Amino acid sequence: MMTSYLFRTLDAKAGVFVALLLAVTLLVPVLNLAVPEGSFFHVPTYAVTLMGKYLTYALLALSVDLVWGYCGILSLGHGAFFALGGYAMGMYLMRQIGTRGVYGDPVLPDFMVFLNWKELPWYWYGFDMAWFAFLMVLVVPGVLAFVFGWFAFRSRVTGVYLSIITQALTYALLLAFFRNDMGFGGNNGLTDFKDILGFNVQEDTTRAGLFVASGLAVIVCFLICRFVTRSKLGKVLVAVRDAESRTRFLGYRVEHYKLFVWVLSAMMAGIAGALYVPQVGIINPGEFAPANSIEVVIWVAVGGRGTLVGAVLGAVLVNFSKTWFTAALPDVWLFALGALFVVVTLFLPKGIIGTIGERYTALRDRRASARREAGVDAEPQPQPAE
Amino acid sequence: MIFRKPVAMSFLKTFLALFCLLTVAMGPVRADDSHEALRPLVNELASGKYDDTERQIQALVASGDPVVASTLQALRAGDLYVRKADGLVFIARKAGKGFALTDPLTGADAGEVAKRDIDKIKVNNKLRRVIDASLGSLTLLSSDPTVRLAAAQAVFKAGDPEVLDVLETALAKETDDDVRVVMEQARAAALLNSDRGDAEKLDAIETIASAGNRDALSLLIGLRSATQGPVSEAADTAIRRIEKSLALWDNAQNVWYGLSLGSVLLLAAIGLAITFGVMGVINMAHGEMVMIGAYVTFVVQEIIRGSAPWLFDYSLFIALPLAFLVSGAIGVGVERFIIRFLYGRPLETLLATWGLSLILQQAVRSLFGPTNREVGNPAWMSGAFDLGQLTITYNRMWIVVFAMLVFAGLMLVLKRTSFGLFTRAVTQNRRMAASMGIRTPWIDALTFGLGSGIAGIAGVALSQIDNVSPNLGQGYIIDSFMVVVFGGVGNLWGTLVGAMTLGVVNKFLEPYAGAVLGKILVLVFIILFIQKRPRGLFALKGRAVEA
Amino acid sequence: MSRQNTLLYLDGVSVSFDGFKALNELSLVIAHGEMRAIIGPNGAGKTTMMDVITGKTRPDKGDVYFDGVVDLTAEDEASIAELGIGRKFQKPTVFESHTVWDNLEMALKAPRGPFSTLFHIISGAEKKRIEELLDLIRLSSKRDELAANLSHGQKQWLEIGMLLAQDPKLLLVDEPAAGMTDAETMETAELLKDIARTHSVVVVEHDMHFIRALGVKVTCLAEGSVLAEGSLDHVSADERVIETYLGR
Amino acid sequence: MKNIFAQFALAGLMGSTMIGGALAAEDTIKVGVLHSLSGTMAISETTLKDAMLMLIDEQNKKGGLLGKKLEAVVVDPASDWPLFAEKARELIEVNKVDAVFGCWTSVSRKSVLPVFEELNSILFYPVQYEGEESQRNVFYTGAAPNQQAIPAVDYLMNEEGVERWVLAGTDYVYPRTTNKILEAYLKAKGVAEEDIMINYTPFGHSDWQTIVSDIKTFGSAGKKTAVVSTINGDANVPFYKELGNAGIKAEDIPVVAFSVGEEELAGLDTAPLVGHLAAWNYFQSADAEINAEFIETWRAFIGDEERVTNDPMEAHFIGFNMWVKAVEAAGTTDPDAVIDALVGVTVPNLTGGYSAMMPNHHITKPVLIGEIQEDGQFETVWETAGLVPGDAWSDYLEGSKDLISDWRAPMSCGNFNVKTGKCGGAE
Repeated sequence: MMTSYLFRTLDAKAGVFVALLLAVTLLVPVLNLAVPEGSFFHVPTYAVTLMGKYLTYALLALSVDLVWGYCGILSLGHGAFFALGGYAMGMYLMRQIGTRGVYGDPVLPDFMVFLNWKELPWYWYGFDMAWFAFLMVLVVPGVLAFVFGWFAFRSRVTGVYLSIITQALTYALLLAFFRNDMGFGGNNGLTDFKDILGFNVQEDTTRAGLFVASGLAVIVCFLICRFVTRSKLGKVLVAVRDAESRTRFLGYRVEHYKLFVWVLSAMMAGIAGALYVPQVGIINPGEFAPANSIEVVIWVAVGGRGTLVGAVLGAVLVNFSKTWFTAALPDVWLFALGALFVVVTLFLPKGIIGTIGERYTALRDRRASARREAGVDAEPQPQPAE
Repeated sequence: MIFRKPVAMSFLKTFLALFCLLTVAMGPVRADDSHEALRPLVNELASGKYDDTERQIQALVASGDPVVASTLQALRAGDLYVRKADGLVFIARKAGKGFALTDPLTGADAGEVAKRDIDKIKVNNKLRRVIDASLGSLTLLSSDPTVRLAAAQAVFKAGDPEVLDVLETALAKETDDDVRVVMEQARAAALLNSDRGDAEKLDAIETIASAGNRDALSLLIGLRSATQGPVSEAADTAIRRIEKSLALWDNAQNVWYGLSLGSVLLLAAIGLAITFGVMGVINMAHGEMVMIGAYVTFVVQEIIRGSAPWLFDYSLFIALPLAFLVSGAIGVGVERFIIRFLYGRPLETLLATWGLSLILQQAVRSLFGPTNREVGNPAWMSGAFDLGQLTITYNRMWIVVFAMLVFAGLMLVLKRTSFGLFTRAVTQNRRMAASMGIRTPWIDALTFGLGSGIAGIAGVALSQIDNVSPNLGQGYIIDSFMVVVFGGVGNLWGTLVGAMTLGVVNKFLEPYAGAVLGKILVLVFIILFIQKRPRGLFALKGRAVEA
Repeated sequence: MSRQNTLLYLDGVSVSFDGFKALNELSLVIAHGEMRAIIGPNGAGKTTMMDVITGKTRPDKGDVYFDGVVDLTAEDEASIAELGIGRKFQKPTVFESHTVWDNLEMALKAPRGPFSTLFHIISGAEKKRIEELLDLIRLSSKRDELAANLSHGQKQWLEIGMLLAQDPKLLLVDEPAAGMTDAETMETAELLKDIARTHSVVVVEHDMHFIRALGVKVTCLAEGSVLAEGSLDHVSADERVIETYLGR
Repeated sequence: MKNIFAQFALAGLMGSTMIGGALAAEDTIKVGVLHSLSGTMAISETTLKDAMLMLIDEQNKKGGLLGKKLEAVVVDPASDWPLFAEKARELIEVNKVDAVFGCWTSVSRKSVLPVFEELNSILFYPVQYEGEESQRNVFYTGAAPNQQAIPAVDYLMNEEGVERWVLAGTDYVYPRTTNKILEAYLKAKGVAEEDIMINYTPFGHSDWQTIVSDIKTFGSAGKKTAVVSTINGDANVPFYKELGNAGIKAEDIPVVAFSVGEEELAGLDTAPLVGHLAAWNYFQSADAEINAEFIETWRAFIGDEERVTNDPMEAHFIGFNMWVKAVEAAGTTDPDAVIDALVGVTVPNLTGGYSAMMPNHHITKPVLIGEIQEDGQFETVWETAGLVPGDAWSDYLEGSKDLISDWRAPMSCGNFNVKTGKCGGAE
């Protein structure tokens, strides 16, 4: 039983990918900590945090690919779940500051002190405990996703309508978190973190640790996604994506399937956010910005929708080029990035991985069709609609 | 805005004298050395702080010489300068490089000087008010009714009892009814601050209350706190009456605000209703098309400023077609080079157009710089008029009108012209349309161009109320999608109703919930509404839906 | 007749889209184990009737009962399918991006909940059943092909296979012979007859040869209600049927 | 295939870091410029980037610093706050810059603070801000609330006899704090609760109809009313347009703004706004030789005869010169030495006076109140008698009234509590 699960999850290709990820996850910290500064192989801390950030983005992309690539739910609001996970972590980190804030208040974060807040709002309770905060990282996005999904899927909101209300959702949250009355630090968000689980967030070792954590998180979630998508459930999801009503006539409760994968994906996004915050050192409402969510979709599209690996790749690639461009050609980098998106769409319609895969299957088909008996002509089929 | 500062009082008293002097000897102001007595007073204006200046003005006025009026006007307009060399004060007006000096008293030309040789005599808002009030009571008898009106309004604001006699004389003479009304108000205002009997004051309260506007309210509130006894009570009842009526007017105001916000949303969204609603392109570059329209307006105005300033009031009419063409052309280009490869893959259009929007933004940023550009309102678009108790600003009004015209025009094009017919044919059944000999590629290009063009002219309108900067489009893209989806994709009427609904809902929430919370509530409302009607306000029914 | 011992019972069902009456007081009864052919001109409401039975469309008025007791108008597509009503669409709709095998595996009668499918591992029995079906629909050789690459006829058959995989009490088959060669058509007719031995079937078809080949009771619909019912000969002799449908 | 990509990413990343290292080896002194060139803040920050480039240019013309040429390293944090931290780290770790000039929004500053602390570098922050901060590695050359807000209110109170106040701002920390301070200050001056109206709007708010009419209503209570605006740059244009059209004249309800400078005014037709006020520490119209020079160089550099200057530019001008002076004094660019050397440095400002860096890392400035003119310039109508020293911790906020900051040894503490006599906040 277990073995068959394992076999289902890990085929050769996935195996290679996981191995590679694992290698990077373990190698980079070593090169950062063990190898001396001067050496060619030394990886500066700067690069470690940077790649750590990429990995969290990769995880976010993975979660989007799961719902979009396999279930056809185009979420333009996944940034919301990411940010919520981030805030949960941020609140924990804030509470860890304790009396080291500029006002030295043992309970209240600085922004509450100088806005004359008298005591901690109820929803901040418990976040001084790691286990509770980490639980919230999953629960908060999960619950929001469940409530939102429950209504949306039951009333059969689909296509662009769904996409737009996910956007409305994140936009509403954006505005809400901007309000200082909300007690999340308004536009400044949560920042100036000191330590996490007792380790100083500015220590190289801590950064390395966070990097490893992110790497492992990506690997685990990747495997989970594989397990889900390769299962019979996965097949049903694809069926839903391609012909929703037909799936209903087969007796599958489409809304339940959507809800399941939607919540799962939201939780992954939450984890991504939680790992993101301590590495970049700030969480603020900007993360809710609809533009961010749209960008995530673009990472997935660039890498190759519905290929998991593609999502990871796309996220890393796009963000790497972003980093590169913003430093290399600060004045015109937007041209480069924009052009990248346009070019990818026009010339790699299935994304990088998707296109490669297509070439491969095309090759295989040509071999096969040689053997295939004559008289059967495969008529071209339209693209599955979103 | 009533000030009972002793200073103001006493020097207004002197205006009375001045006024009498005017009525006695209305002859031409004799430009001779009889004014020289004032010279030191005038020159004194150059020294001291604002309080001193106020005292100096008062002193000047006390002289009772009408010639000071022109000096004061100059002072208010900031045209009064002191010559550094000898500390003499002149009225200076820009002349070429330097300034042309004229003697404030004799009006004689005093030659030209360079900017650095003279210092401006500064005035602030308070001094301006002081001068206005005094000039007001001075010009109550002007032969020009508009001047009299302005004067009456100034006096109303000042509400100074000292000018009562002047007012009453003026009233007696007054022929123009509009002016008379205001003067009555002014008289009442002045009377309330005078030591006249309560009976008169009660009538005065009635007169003022009859105006029923904010100024009246403000004046009465001031009175209520200042006096006691029957007057205070009368004022109190009047206040409550006014407040009641104003409360009603506020609702009307909200509706108007809602409609005007709605039409802004409509303008922003209507282009998208075509590119996205009709053609199914998730057009993230829509906002940039709007922005480009706004920049076209900017360029047009720049050229006009430079070459033909007299055209300025028509700048928008010139900008409209140009904006349509420019944005439209870009739209056609985009369709030809990008979108057309992506039909049937709406998601990819999202990706490509997003990239495109980044490029367009950066392009504009490199071309025009990242800062806001100035787009002026033509005269007919500035200012406001009162409709009952609601103030309607011209630019908002014209934008509402404009939005309606655009909508109507678009409807006409789509429903009445063969192009519209083709468009609908193509978007409904591409293959069939093609087989009927419609050149679908061109229809696609033109339709997209139309949508973009509409976005462009929306930009012209938005340039009148919002920033013209590379970020302009970003501010509207989300709202636009909300409107289109809320209204029901592919249905222009839906877009219209959707925009207006959201606008009005927003504006009714804002006073209670505040701007931020209001917007949030609107978004939540949209989310819930879509649950109720998964295909928007005006959804298509029947088998077509599933197809 | 009372609906107690019927399999499918429609009484006075009406549906209208934007004023157009797709079904008009339609009444139809299918007995257990019966096979029924439905004919009628385009727009007669054949497909709409299927939509109503399978819960895709809610009737404006009228009763729709399954097994004499279950009120179908209160159920949604999924639960109706669970009850044991399978449907094959006019335009073959198989899951293009799945293989023939996966299409059948998904259709196979089994728990339909997300978690049961998540941890589901295909059993020997299920494999066997799928093999049988593959033989039955003559697609054994194409088990690993993507459904997208099948020919039109093959898709029709795959869909029928999926229908059988569900092992429903009642099969609704919409124009199974459409776009088939005469040979295929006859084979399909045979296939359906086999199926009819163990299931109740409702077939909608235009092809008279096909109907004749089935040789079962025929109902002719027109403008949303029953025009005539009985043996093919009896129906095709009916004046109005000839008038509105067969033509002279 | 995918592995190749991953490796490429990795290699590229290292590559970039390597290049950084290589550059650092060259014999120049590197100055980081950390201003958004894209995104929502580009509108304000791009100008500052150019200003910095100009200043560095000028310095090099004078022969550079310590015999070395200065080299500007420009990056684009793209108005993305986490990106600010990342880019700051890149500048310091990879490009090895000796000082960074940058940030505009509070959040961007907050985001980079830990980085400068950890890597012990120097940041010059040129924008007026909410105060409540004093960090060893940061030098605040913009105005603290007591260098802008409070004098402005004083002016309105004393010179214009304002009795009723609308505090309108964008909902973020700077307006929130400033308004808190002003509220406390006004009440201390005996202004009644009901005579203060506080209103917050979202970023980039563009529909001001309701709020403007609310202001009108509030203003019609028989008392002289004024609006104190902490509305964030971008939202000002539609606000003033609405104000102008609604016919609210400066004589009736003056608006004094803290975030509206020459740059913002360049974006709109100022005719209806004449007489409305702004409080800054510098106006382009400032009548001083050095200012004339500055404007001339600026316009020559940017190649636009119409281009305006504004207060944050002056802040950078002051900050940069202070840094240069300090480096020369210290004879090295070593952060610790420079940080110590900076305190007490005095350089000319553009209003004809001198500004000094104080122990709390804020500077002394004159405060000017200006009236908007038709030509989009300000005319100074009032200014403080002397220089006002920037106050890191407001005396009007409970949390901070007991705090002081002094980075000189032996105290060297940013939040010393005079009550408890301990460094490190209230408790």
